[in-house]
Amino acid sequence: MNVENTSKQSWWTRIAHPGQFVAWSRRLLVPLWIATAALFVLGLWLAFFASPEDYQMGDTVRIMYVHVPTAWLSQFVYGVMSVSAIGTLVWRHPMADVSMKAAAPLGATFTALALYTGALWGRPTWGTFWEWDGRMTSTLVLLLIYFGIVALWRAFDDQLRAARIVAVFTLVGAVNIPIIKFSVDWWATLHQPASVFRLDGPTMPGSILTPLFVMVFAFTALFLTLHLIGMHTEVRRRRVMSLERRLAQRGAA
Amino acid sequence: MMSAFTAILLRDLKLALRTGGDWLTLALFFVMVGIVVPFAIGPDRELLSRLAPGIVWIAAFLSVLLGLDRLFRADHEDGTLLLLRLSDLPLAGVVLAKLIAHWLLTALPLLAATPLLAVMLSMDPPAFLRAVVSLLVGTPGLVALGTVGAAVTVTIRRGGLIAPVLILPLAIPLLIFGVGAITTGPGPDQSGTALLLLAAISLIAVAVTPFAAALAITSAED
Amino acid sequence: MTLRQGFDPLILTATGLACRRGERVLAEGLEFTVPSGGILLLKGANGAGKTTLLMTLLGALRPASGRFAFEGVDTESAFIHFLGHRNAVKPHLTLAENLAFWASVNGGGGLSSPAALEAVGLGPVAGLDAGYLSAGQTRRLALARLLVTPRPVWLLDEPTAALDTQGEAMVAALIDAHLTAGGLAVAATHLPLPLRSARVGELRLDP
Amino acid sequence: MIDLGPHAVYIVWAYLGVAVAIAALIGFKLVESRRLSARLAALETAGADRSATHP
Repeated sequence: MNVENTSKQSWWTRIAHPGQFVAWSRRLLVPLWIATAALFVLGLWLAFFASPEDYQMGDTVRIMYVHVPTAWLSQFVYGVMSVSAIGTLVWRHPMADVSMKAAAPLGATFTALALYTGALWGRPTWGTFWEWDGRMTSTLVLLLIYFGIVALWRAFDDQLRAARIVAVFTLVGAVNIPIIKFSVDWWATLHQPASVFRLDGPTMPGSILTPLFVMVFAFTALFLTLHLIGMHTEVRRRRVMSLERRLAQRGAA
Repeated sequence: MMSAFTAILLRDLKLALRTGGDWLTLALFFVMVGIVVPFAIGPDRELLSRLAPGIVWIAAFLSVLLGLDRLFRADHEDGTLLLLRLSDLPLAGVVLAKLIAHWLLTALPLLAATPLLAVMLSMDPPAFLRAVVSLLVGTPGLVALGTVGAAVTVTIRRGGLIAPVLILPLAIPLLIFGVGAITTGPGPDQSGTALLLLAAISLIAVAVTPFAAALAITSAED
Repeated sequence: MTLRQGFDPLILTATGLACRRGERVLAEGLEFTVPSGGILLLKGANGAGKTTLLMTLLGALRPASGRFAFEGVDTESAFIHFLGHRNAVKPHLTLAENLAFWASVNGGGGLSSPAALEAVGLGPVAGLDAGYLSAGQTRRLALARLLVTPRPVWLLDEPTAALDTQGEAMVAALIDAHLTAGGLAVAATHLPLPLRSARVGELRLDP
Repeated sequence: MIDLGPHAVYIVWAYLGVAVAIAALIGFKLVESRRLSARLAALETAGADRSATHP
């Protein structure tokens, strides 16, 4: 048995050391905020004034401009969490823990919004707020997984230990998500007549695609900004906890 | 190594049979869930036999979730789990042995109790057979996912509450194909396909679980 | 009650070792060597990190910094016995069954389970459920586990906890026999152990 | 404002809901960040003069 200390002197780890990470990534915040705001202004202008109504979906196509980005984020955030989970498990990187923890509530929010906008879009097009269709159902299951992860984080007192365990669960979830998606699709087609309107029918014209992409970028920028703030907050929270613990020890001595 | 594996398996069985009751309670719970449903939806035989596959699986689902907490907690609390890490058997092997023991102790009693439910829910004999096969194929996957949940929450004092919440969404594919393997709808018979898919998912879960759970247990102490 | 098997010479060295438990670093800058036939006694107040150091040595925790190594032993297979606060005794199994379980998990090769029970003074109650034992007797049963499988390294956390004077003498005799056979041990203790072995080191941990 | 057609109410509600949720999210994140920064600053000054007592 030979245990080497993991050296903390490499430039990469130094850059990503929690305190230093906050110091250098702070400078990114203002540009990120500006980019987010600009993209949202542009996206909303395109969505409401520059885009025509779709010949098939009518004005409800405008709901797509918030539905698609949130639906995209619901999966993108899980991807971010999974990559961070690998970072936690393989490299034991402290910032990966922080990134994982900061992403979970954001992912849950965006997934909930995707369901909400999906329901509001479904009402005029399908005539119902909720349809047990493959897409919506698997998004719902994803939301439940997000809730589970948030609950798991909150159940641990020691956040360092929690990180690796949550990482294991996040990856188990990541393996499961395609299976869930597939099974729910199978289930939905089995139980449903095929007459339901499907989005993937007509190809979308460029006049819809442009605002859609701008909105996707806007929401992604928003996520990145909030994620960075969340990571900073989490680093500070850990620092506060270790300082308080030290104070308590000094007080006890 | 093999002897360590069987020793853990046999010890878990011996402990469960000797302390008695737990596995019987689970079977009882399984039957009770099935019996309660008719009270909730009315004694309509037609409706009941149509809902029976779903009821059987939900009952199995809940029973397995209920028994999860026993899987690692006792061994963690008395230090056995830590010592098992110092043996030549890899921790994944320990988990697999405990998984098999747990399946024998939770799923087999359920299978034995299925005829009772079949009668009460007025399932016809072919449906009953399909239900038994479906449970036989699907419960290993269910127990495997539960093992991950139990491993992830083993150091949390309130873990018994949180493990089912974590595992439920992940187990939805098992539920879908488990019920699908029993139901023969009005359309073309899909139950064969469903059974194959159920077996595939169950197999994946059993194969991946020991490693994931072992990783969670090692991390829990660190 | 002697362990006849001899162990190959081995040595435990630690340089600049720091231990942590979760977010807390508990002991820093530890330097020690323990050779075959030697025992290192860990002293220090509650919360000084004695248990954490033992957990680090057995590989359950990663050191915060520094390194340690067991040299001269095949590290591929299990070679460490750990006696922790928790005794890992199942109350619903008999004493003999408890021991037999550990013998088949760990590979046996040492004393037979009746002989091991005899060695810790529990021979007459071998067929009883372990749940009937007192705290001290349970501790003895946990010690018997170390005897059914010979392993060169013993990591002991308060081995005399819950034991009376006679029990302490027994623990000391077992450790002495282990050291004579060429094993090594690291033990966290509050009380002095009546050891006869000459190679006793002491490490004081401060919180 | 352009004409939103017969389903205006759903469109408005969708955008309104998303806007409210995101505003709440941003607000919560900012407040949390402020609060922890302040707490950290307080602790660091308290730690610096070593006269701090257990909070």
